[in-house]
Amino acid sequence: MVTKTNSGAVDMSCDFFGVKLASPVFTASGCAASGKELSNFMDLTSIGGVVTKSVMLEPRAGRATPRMSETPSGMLNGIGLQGPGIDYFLENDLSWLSERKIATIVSIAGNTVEEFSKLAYKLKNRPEILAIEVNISCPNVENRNKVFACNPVTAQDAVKAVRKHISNVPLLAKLSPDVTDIVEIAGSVIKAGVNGLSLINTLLGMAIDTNTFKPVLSGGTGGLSGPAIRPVAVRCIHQVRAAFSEVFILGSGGLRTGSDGLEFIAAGANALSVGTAIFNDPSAPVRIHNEIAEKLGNKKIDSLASVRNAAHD
Amino acid sequence: MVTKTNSGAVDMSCDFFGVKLASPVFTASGCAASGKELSNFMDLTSIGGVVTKSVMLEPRAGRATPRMSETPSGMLNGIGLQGPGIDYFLENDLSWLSERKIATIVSIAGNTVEEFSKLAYKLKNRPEILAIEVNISCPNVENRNKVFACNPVTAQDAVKAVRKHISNVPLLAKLSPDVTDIVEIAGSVIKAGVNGLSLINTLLGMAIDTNTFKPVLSGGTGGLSGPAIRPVAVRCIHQVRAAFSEVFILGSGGLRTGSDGLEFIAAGANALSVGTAIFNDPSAPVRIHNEIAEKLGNKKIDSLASVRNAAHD
Amino acid sequence: MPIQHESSVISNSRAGAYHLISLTAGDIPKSYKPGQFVTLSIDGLASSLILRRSFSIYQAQDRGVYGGSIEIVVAAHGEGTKWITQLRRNDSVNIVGPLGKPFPIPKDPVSCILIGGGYGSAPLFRLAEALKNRGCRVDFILGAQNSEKLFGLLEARRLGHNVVITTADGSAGQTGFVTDPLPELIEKTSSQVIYSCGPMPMLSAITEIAKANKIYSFTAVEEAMACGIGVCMTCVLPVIGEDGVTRMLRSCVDGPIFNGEKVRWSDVGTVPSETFGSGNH
Amino acid sequence: MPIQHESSVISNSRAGAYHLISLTAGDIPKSYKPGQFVTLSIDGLASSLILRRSFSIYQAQDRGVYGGSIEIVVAAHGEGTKWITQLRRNDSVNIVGPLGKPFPIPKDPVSCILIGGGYGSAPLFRLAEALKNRGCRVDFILGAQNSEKLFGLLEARRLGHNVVITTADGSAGQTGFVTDPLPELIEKTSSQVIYSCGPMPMLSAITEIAKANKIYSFTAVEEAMACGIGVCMTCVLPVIGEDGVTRMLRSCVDGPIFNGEKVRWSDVGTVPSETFGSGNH
Ligand SMILES: Cc1cc2nc3c(=O)[nH]c(=O)nc-3n(C[C@H](O)[C@H](O)[C@H](O)COP(=O)(O)OP(=O)(O)OC[C@H]3O[C@@H](n4cnc5c(N)ncnc54)[C@H](O)[C@@H]3O)c2cc1C
Ligand SMILES: Cc1cc2nc3c(=O)[nH]c(=O)nc-3n(C[C@H](O)[C@H](O)[C@H](O)COP(=O)(O)OP(=O)(O)OC[C@H]3O[C@@H](n4cnc5c(N)ncnc54)[C@H](O)[C@@H]3O)c2cc1C
Ligand SMILES: Cc1cc2nc3c(=O)[nH]c(=O)nc-3n(C[C@H](O)[C@H](O)[C@H](O)COP(=O)(O)O)c2cc1C
Ligand SMILES: Cc1cc2nc3c(=O)[nH]c(=O)nc-3n(C[C@H](O)[C@H](O)[C@H](O)COP(=O)(O)O)c2cc1C
Ligand code: FES
Ligand code: FES
Repeated sequence: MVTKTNSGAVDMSCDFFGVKLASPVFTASGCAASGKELSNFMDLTSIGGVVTKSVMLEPRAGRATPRMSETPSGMLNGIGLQGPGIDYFLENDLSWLSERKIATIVSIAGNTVEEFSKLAYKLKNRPEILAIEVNISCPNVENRNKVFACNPVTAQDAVKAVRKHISNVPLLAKLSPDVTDIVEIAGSVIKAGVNGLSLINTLLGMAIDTNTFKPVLSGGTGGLSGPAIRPVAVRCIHQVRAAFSEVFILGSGGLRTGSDGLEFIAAGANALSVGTAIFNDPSAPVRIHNEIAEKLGNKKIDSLASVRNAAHD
Repeated sequence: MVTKTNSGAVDMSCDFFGVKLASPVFTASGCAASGKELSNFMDLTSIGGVVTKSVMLEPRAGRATPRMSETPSGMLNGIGLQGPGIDYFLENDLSWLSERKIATIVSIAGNTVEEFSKLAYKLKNRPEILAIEVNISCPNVENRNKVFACNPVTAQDAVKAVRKHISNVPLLAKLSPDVTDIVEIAGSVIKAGVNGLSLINTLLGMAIDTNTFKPVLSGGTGGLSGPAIRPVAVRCIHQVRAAFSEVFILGSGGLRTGSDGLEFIAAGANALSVGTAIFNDPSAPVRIHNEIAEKLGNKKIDSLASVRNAAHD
Repeated sequence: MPIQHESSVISNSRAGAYHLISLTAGDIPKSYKPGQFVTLSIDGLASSLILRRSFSIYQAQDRGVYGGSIEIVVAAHGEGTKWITQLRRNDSVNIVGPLGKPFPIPKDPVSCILIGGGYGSAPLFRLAEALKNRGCRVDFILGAQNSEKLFGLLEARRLGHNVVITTADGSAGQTGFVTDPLPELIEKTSSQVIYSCGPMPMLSAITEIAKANKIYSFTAVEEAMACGIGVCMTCVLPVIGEDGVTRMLRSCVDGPIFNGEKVRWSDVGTVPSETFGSGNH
Repeated sequence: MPIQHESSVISNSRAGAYHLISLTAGDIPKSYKPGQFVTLSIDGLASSLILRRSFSIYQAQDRGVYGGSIEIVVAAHGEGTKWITQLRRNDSVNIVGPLGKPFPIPKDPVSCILIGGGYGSAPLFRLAEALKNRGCRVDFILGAQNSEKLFGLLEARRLGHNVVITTADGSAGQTGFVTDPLPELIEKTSSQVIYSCGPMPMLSAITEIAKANKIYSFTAVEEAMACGIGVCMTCVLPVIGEDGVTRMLRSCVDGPIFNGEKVRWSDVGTVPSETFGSGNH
């Protein structure tokens, strides 16, 4: 049976740029495809919504297998952004989501600034989109494949290219934790006009097969996710919130339980997105929502909002 | 009873700047104090040796408690470099180690470049020291408490200050993974004259107590260690080895099993240091040595050296 | 439609090199079809293994003393399966299923050969029943490294017209591989369809033989999976579509059963240059 | 000298709110003295809990059917102790001990009061035996939240001259805290030493009363520990040394037993400004 969220007496609502969502919990990009498969396990209209798999301009085959390696309390992935391309996505996936009134944040990824611009153009005047997440934690082919988000200038360029076309929909920039100073990167994309930040994407990692002594993943390195990285995510959210008291933060990174969710909210997150935990428990987003509501209820705290930023003083 | 390493038929020796060590496995700084306590559990002369807790110029009380928080497959620590200061260390701890012929890498940490220089001066002409590990992954009070290792210039300054006084003993610089480009930092300290690198120190993280909604650690943030960070360590070692084919690398970060050790060696490590795993298993360094030897023996590989850099091609 | 169920262990017994584990399964058996699989999560929060483990459904019963129940056959491989094989009666474990596409059943009562390598025989017995209900003749080839690793011999004998056994070390049946007796058996039985489950190289070799004999080969592949439900894209392999275009398909939802002829066996582990989305199609 | 031992569970039974767990312990009991503790590791590689858990040694037997063995009293608190309380006979668990400094035993046969809060009574019974061998009179105060959380009542009655019980909810003995009956008991017994184990605030309050009566207070503290063997520096608290200087001492090797008078209870969780190494001493 399909699980639903239950907030009990607690006000779990999330103010998403003026839209009042019943829950702060979203699925994380790349961990929920476009929602269809997960709808077998939970009512996606009862959670905050779905952040779709980062879509690119063209169809993309992704990397060769192995694409995955399990690590202690985490996993490495090197999917290589396999996907059908933006046109197919809009016609099929987005319409499937909007028909069902599932709040949708569309994640986009480009190989170049130009591609980000073209992707944004395709998303103009789409009232069914709740927000756009700009995944700048991907390689920039024009800059020695260095990740956009690892440099304040390239990060800004990618975001500006999107903002140029998108005026009436909130923009979130998704940042990489693999930087010396995430506050600097956050500042640069905020200047470039994003309305919010998604913190954090995966950490760059590697696993080596000790039978062959070669890297496990076909691409060599991969993105580390799961509970293992939670302390890094909490730290990044806390640092960025301390520097920017107003910016909207969609927190992700190792979120597995309601207690984890409360750590993120207290650190400064406005909303949450659940990734790897879905692989462990396909109904995790609903469970996490319910665990948060229950924990707050037990503490006689009547709204989640009252916990936000509590770790700052 | 005190455990000893057993290499079976495999040549597990490690060429440490011309010194032939019977084992590549060291204890990691801050996870073995100065060896005394661990000598209850293993014969420290049978492993590579001990990397002592980073010592500072003056005695240091460290941070208030809580100093520790367990995290999924890892832990956060904020000890604050509690220690007796260099003079006491040399008189008591170092002599205890040298009397027992335990190979010793002395780790030093300074608040300023000047302190690094003074520490180095105190370590001049100490033939009993195998090497000096310069822990530049600590806050630089002269530069807004930014970590020395997070900036190529400050990293270089700290290392130069030590090199100035130390000509006849190998220098290792211990780097932080919390940087955008660890290869750049590695290059800068190599230019500054270090003979090797210790990769990696802890990742900056945070945990929040969901009863009080305040950070668990008295210092707010802390260093994330343990198996959770292993994929990041393997990636850093692999990246640095790919860029510098000759530099000596002492690998650490989540090392728990012999198989983990082989990942590090194949990625490019010359030697290994075991930290958090010691808290889980006080005889871990010996166990890890033996597991590596057994795994190689089963594969009919006759020397560990032949596996080094195997993940590069 | 897949269901997530908090299951409890009914029994765990040894079967040669494997463990036969019976689990309460709620409504999972109701929609189960032969060839589908389930995933189990490993322990709770104290576990460092966050990914679920996949197992073919060997038996499924939609009502009984325990309500719905299933049986799986587990080989202790690494940490996860080690944990699973140590489960004891009444331990609880979270299961998701039935997952994946089932074996297609022919419309006509044609003869079929079912080939299992090691625990790969697990999903074939319920398939055999379905085929026999369709009036098909069923023959088995069961192969393994050694006799310990053969699973389901008696059941194969009960369900199959003939049962050929092969082991690599000769400890049971004829020495060799499942592909050795296959050509002759195809001829003898004039079978129209081969169903197989086991290691990739076995599936590939079987498919070659099927092609040579111009008959169908349906294979159950085993790719490493992170989610098992189609959302992560880790379990892909190159498969040729109706339109002749190669795509990287998810073995958890588009499979695990594939028409062997459509799988590009020699290219598994690569992205063939003309694959859809590779930039060269 | 501490020893690492691959132990197996002899038995695990309930005792009120706690689990009484008996473990093979090799030579650990040989050097054990009352007040020392052991650490257990949680599960194997599949575990995400990498730090060992600490437990006072309740009983230690240096020879028996199982060779050396120990008993610990475990309260299910979080994931780790939950795992420990679910251990079954013959399960194996890695233990390290005996750890820490024991309770000091007076040279003369003076009267002593032993105070345990909740499972804090666990280390006091072997201490009572040692004291009685020294000819000391022993009185007990056992306190807890409720009667379920009292441990060792019968044994206290067997070993103690008097046993006073207090519970916060009045479900057993007198309603209140262990400190309520203490002053009167000190007077009545003209005790010279108080030994206590339990929550920090209790140890602090007891020490205040001891001071007021000019008698000794030896306390067993409970600080979060990462290593338990003195190498990590996580378990420190501010303690005044012979030389009058405050130092951050490790409760795992310099403790867990401290002279209560020397512990700066109100400063626990801080680094007092004049502490050695704080830059201000
Ligand atoms: C559709 C399907 C059906 C299967 N049916 C059975 C069955 O009936 N009986 C049985 O014993 N085994 C079966 N397997 C294989 C089983 O899932 C793996 O042996 C198991 O996941 C290994 O986990 P581990 O922790 O023991 O090994 P580890 O090597 O520690 O696992 C590490 C990671 O790699 C993955 N992995 C490792 N080996 C395999 C593999 N062979 N296939 C897929 N993932 C793997 C694991 O899922 C985990 O994510 C099946 C696999 C699939 C995909
Ligand atoms: C010297 C000493 C003796 C002890 N004796 C006993 C005993 O006899 N019986 C008993 O039931 N408990 C005893 N404890 C407390 C016991 O160690 C903790 O309850 C246990 O570590 C909690 O682990 P957890 O995983 O259940 O809780 P979690 O909260 O999940 O543990 C998370 C982390 O915090 C640490 N931690 C949490 N609570 C405590 C605590 N109260 N003390 C120390 N570390 C803690 C854990 O070790 C772990 O590293 C003793 C502790 C110490 C230091
Ligand atoms: C298999 C997989 C695929 C992912 N794909 C994407 C993606 O396409 N775009 C993106 O922005 N993040 C992607 N991520 C990152 C997640 O959205 C999330 O930010 C990260 O995994 C940390 O959260 P988690 O620990 O909850 O998974 C992916 C993560 C995983 C595990
Ligand atoms: C409690 C603790 C204290 C540490 N103290 C130091 C230190 O003083 N100097 C240093 O260079 N690294 C220190 N480290 C980092 C370790 O040496 C090691 O680099 C890091 O923990 C990663 O390895 P691990 O996962 O094996 O622990 C400390 C780590 C821990 C857990
Ligand atoms: S395993 Fe996730 S898509 Fe197949
Ligand atoms: S717990 Fe590590 S020093 Fe005490």
